[in-house]
Amino acid sequence: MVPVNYYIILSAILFTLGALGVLVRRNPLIMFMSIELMLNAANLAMVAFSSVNHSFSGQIFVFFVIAVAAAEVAVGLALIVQIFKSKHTINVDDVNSLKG
Amino acid sequence: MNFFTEPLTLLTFFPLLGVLLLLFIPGGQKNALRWTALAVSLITFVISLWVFFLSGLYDASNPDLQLVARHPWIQVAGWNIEYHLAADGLSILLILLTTLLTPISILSTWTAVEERVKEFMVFFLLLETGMLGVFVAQDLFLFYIFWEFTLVPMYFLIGIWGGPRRIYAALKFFLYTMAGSILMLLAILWLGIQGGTFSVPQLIEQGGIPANIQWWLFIAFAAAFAIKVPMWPLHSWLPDAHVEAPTAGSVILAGVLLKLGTYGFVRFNIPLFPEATLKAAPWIALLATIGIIYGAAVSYAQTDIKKLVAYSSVSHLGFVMLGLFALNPEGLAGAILQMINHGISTGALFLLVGMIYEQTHTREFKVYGGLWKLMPVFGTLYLIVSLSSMGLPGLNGFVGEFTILLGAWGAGQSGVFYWGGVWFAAISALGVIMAAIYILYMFQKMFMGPQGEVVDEVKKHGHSLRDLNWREIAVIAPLILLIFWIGLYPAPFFDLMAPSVNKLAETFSAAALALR
Amino acid sequence: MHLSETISSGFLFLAPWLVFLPLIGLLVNIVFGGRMSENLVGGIASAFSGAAFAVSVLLAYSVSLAHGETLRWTLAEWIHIGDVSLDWTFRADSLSTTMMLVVSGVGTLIHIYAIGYMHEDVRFKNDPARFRRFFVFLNLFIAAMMILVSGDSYLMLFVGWEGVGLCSFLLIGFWYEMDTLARPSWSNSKAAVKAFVANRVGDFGFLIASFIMFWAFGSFQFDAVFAKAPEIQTGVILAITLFFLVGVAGKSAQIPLYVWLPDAMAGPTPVSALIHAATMVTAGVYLVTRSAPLYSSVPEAQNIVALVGAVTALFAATIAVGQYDIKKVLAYSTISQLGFMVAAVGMGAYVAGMFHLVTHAFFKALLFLAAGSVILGMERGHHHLAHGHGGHHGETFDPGDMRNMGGLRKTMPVTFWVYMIGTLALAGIAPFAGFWSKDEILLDASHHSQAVYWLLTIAAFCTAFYMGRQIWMVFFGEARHEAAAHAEESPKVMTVPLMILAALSLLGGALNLPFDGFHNLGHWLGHTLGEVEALGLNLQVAGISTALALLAILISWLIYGRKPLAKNQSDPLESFGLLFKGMNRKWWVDELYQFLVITPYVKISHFLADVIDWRFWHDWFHETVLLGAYNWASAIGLNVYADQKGIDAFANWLGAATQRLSAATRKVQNGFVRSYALSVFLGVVVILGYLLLKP
Amino acid sequence: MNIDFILFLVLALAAIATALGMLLSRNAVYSALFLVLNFAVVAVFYLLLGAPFIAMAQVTVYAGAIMVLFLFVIMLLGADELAPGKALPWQRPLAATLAVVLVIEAAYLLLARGAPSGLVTPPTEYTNSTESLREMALALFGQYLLPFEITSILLLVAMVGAIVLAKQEKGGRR
Repeated sequence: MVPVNYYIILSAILFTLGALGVLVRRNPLIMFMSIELMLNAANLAMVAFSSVNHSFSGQIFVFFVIAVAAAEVAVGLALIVQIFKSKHTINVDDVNSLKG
Repeated sequence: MNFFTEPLTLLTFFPLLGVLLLLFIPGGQKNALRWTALAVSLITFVISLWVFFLSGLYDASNPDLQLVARHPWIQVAGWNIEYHLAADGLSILLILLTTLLTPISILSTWTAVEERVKEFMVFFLLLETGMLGVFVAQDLFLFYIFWEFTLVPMYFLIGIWGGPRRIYAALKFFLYTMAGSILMLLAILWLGIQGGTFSVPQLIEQGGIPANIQWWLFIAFAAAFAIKVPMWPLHSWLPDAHVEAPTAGSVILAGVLLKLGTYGFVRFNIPLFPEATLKAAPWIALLATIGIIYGAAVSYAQTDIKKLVAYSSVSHLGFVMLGLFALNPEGLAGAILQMINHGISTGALFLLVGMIYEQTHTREFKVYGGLWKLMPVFGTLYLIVSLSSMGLPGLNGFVGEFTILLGAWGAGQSGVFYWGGVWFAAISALGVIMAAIYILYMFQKMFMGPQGEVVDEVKKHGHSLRDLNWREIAVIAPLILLIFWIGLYPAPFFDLMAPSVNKLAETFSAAALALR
Repeated sequence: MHLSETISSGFLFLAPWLVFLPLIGLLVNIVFGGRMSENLVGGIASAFSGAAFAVSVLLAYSVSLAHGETLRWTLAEWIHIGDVSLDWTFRADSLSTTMMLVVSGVGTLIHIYAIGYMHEDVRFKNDPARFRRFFVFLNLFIAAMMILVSGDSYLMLFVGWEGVGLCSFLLIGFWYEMDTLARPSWSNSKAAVKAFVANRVGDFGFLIASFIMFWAFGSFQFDAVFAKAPEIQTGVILAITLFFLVGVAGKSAQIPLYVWLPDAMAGPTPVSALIHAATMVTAGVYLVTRSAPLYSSVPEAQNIVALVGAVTALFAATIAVGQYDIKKVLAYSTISQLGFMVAAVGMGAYVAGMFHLVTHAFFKALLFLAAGSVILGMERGHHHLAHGHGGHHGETFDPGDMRNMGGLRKTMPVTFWVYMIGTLALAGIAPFAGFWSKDEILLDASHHSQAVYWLLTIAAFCTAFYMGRQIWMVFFGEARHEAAAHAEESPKVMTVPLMILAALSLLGGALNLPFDGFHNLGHWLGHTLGEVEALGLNLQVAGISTALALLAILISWLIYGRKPLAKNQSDPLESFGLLFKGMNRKWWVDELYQFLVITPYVKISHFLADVIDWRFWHDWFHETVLLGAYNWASAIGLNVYADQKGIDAFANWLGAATQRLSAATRKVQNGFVRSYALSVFLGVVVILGYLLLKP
Repeated sequence: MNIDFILFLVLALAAIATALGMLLSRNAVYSALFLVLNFAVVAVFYLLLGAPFIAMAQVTVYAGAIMVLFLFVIMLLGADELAPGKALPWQRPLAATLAVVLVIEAAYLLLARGAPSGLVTPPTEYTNSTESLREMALALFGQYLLPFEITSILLLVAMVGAIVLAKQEKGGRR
């Protein structure tokens, strides 16, 4: 029997790692993965709460988050492909002007 | 939202639905865009007819504001801004004019606008919502938002699809109107904060604004409206805007946008500031009279057809202003009818000018001549519209001008024009002669006389001048019909506005007596 | 009694059809006319005009059955707002039915005549397609004229008043792309515009009068106004009547607004006959007669009206003497005769005025139509020549110039005889119609005012002289142009209406003979205008006028008849020098108006438009002052802070401040996604920290 | 120190380690693979917490579908390694500091301020029974029907959007 706090701390650590990934990496694909990691961290916390509170709401929320993540990845990757097509690089530091 | 109890909301924002629909149509499919825009504007027109006539929700014999939609909107820091729509006899005809002229203008762009059709239609429908909003808003703040909102689409309509000096014209139009509006905004804020409400009917009921403050508020509102009308001498933006605007833009500009100014006077200035109105009446009448004579004289000296019509608007709207500030039922009703008439006649003139311009690509009189022989239908329709514009009895212009002048003469005798008297009406009646001069001059130079060089010029490009086609006749036919209808049997139109007009005039007959 | 009332109201419902019938005719011609033959088009137009005549007869019959009661028929509301209540109400009384009969009767004859005339006219001018348009306009005119005479209020009268003005414009400008000699020119269209504008000046007077009337009487309806007239100050009524006079001067071509009528001869001849002689121009006379209760209550106004009429009568008659164009002579003659009528109604001799209006409609229509026949005869002769000799087209030939004519009595006998009848009627020789009506006017004038009487009598003398001159020049002597020698008589469709009109000109005097028991018209109009004492025949007045007329014809014979003008011989009257020149050049009135009114108006409007509105207001004030001040202010502002000059004002003044502000903040907006994300992250950390540290 | 806790500790360390691996790998392919591992570990957590459905969804959707998509794109663009850049030199230390602060904050929040307490005790009826799935389905299609439908629309929109973005433009409009 593990206290729920431990799960929360784990979730926070994972979240911070994800955020760090977004901040320090220049490869948009990895930034994207980091975002996924952040979502996962949040999911973990929610499932833990769901378990403590004996409610399905948390799980269902996670389910929605997974669906949204899937949608987000589909669009985001398509964007990256487009950016690569027009700029021939995906380094986010080179994508710093609004003009296409 | 129940559209049966708040149909004005549906009416006002229906064109926005059209905008949404247009966004889903690719820009390349021009005809689909045109048909969609036309269908939406036609449905809007049908809705307006339904709201006022078929639904039985509107009672024309009731002088008060009806079809009220009123909800709290922005209520912070003691500001009481509401979403408040309603209509009465002062606005109903203008609403119908707007919903009628929009589909007509859209239909007129069928071949005239080939570039960026999607954007054009989107702006047009946005403009319609803005104009309708101005006519139905009963909350000063909401009114101001719609008022400014109409500027944006019109700015782009002139600035993108206009003539060679379109940027200059669009900017001038925008800055001029903005400059006036800022004063109005200050006055609106003063009224709303002092009165505790922005609701116009409530403010009118409260009354009690000290006379000296009324005067300043009156001037602030009048600044915005007079520029829009435009009253002499603030008309300088109008010829530029008209000459550069595309045909449909000119039609809406002359047909509806200028009426926003005159409508503003009758909806806000006159009922909100009755004492200032009485004080200002002869001064406004003076400016109106100068505008009538000046506009007519300047029109005659123009060499560009559109410019001539633009200056004639200055003259015609002078009549409207004169009628409004006569403050008796004849003058007010005549002025409101004349707003409609001017929308119909001048709108139709701009449409016809646009049709010939599409073929000849010039608007200079000197190259025209003898067109009646080549284009008999066009010539005849042009003649009817011109005659309506110069106020031939039996056509719409006469009914409006006559009642206005009659009202102004009465105002001169009853003392509303406490100086100047009947001279305003008498001198303005000279405008009737001068209108005949410039209108007939225009008609003569275009349609009579020997064949102009434009005919050969067009032939050089491998075309020949053709008479109107069915689409063009369909564009102009409803307006011609209205010209005769209002001229011969204006009773339905007067009946629609009479209760509200009488109510407004009554407050003034009492006030005038109290003052003197 | 009951029966007659039933019948009269039974016919009254037809009153609106006076207007509808011609309108239906014109609609039929517009819609189907393109596929119909010319005769059918003309026939339909004539038939509907004739139907209007039939309705007029029935209405007149109804009025007589009702013993001259005024009958009204309201069709619909018109303007109801405030105190104004105007309806489309038709009125049948003895005065209006008289006008209806004249308008539709003469109008129908002219329609028929026009079938023949326009058939040839459109071919001489190479545009047969325009035939239909003529009859459309003609029917429109009948409709408008019917509104004018049958309206029950001043405003409805005004609708017709302007409507006929429009038709006049359309028909004067019928050949809008040429001049009267069919050369490409602006002159016909200018004449049309001139007519409309001059009429509008008159309408201005009418409008002002109606405003005063409404606020004084509270109504536009004839009977309501007349009933209230005794209560109103005479000053107000004087103003009303004088402003109406302005309208009359415009419509009935009196001094000072008569100048449009001679130019109106640019229209086809049937138009000159119908509109500019018989019907429309008499509308002013009708207006004054209709307003009899008003005019009768202010003698000052009556004097002015009478004087205007009399002066116009003489003035125009002198000009007619000096004209060479057959239609111009008749045009000035019309102005002169209208002067007679206006003088008559001004003196309160309404019956005499209306009587002259009726007879004048007969004989002046006859003269114009006959002149049209002459002109067409000349055209035919010229056409014949051109084809015979292979191309005469180089020279411009004026078929209306009397100096080209001569000896036409042999080639155009019918035309000659009807023209003679018309001339004698106009000159006032007994027993032709004109004698009786003119004599009645002169008799009234002799009672009323010596000045008016002598002006009119001299005008009558001139009338006889210029008509004699015309007859001798046109029909007698030898042909002075080959076209005249080869002139041909007109077809039946034209000559039959001429003969009918000739008969009317001969017998029309019977309407109101100055003998007891024969004052038919006087009694008839008395129902509306009030019974007046009928004057008998005054032998002195009649004798003087007849003697003068005969003398004038004798003089004209001495000058033009005894020794006819030879080819290229100048007019013997030219020996009068400046006097004749003045007559010929219309006393330079057109030039005077050009100098006094038109040129200043054009100059002022150009000055206002180009200098004041555009260069001063639009360019100088807006571009130089407003924009310049703005630029200057922004330049000053920049000098202080950034020492920059000459950069676009708007961007700088507003932009400079913004720029400095943004320069500081732009480093944040570096475009690197990661740094944006970092700031979000920073925000999260800070907010969380705040929440934690919050007490 | 019971067995559950030891299990948790091991798995937690594994999760952190794989996350760090994802973060620190130079090669994007490795990153992706580390992330897959991380997802798998989290899935085990879900199972421990009595959420078998979510665990399965995690494995199939996240670790399966999404990550395969990532790998596709990485291969497609050949963007597995990027040249080191020198922009924003201050970014990395600052980010790390902030991360540490965030973790400290979170820990403080949980430990010092006495945030949610209680033990994660998956009830027996939840684990490995079809009841759990049934209950969840009822909730999903009952109480949460509208969000569910909206999610489906969202997916549709994303699909359309992805197609539009990736579509080859013909004729080159603008």
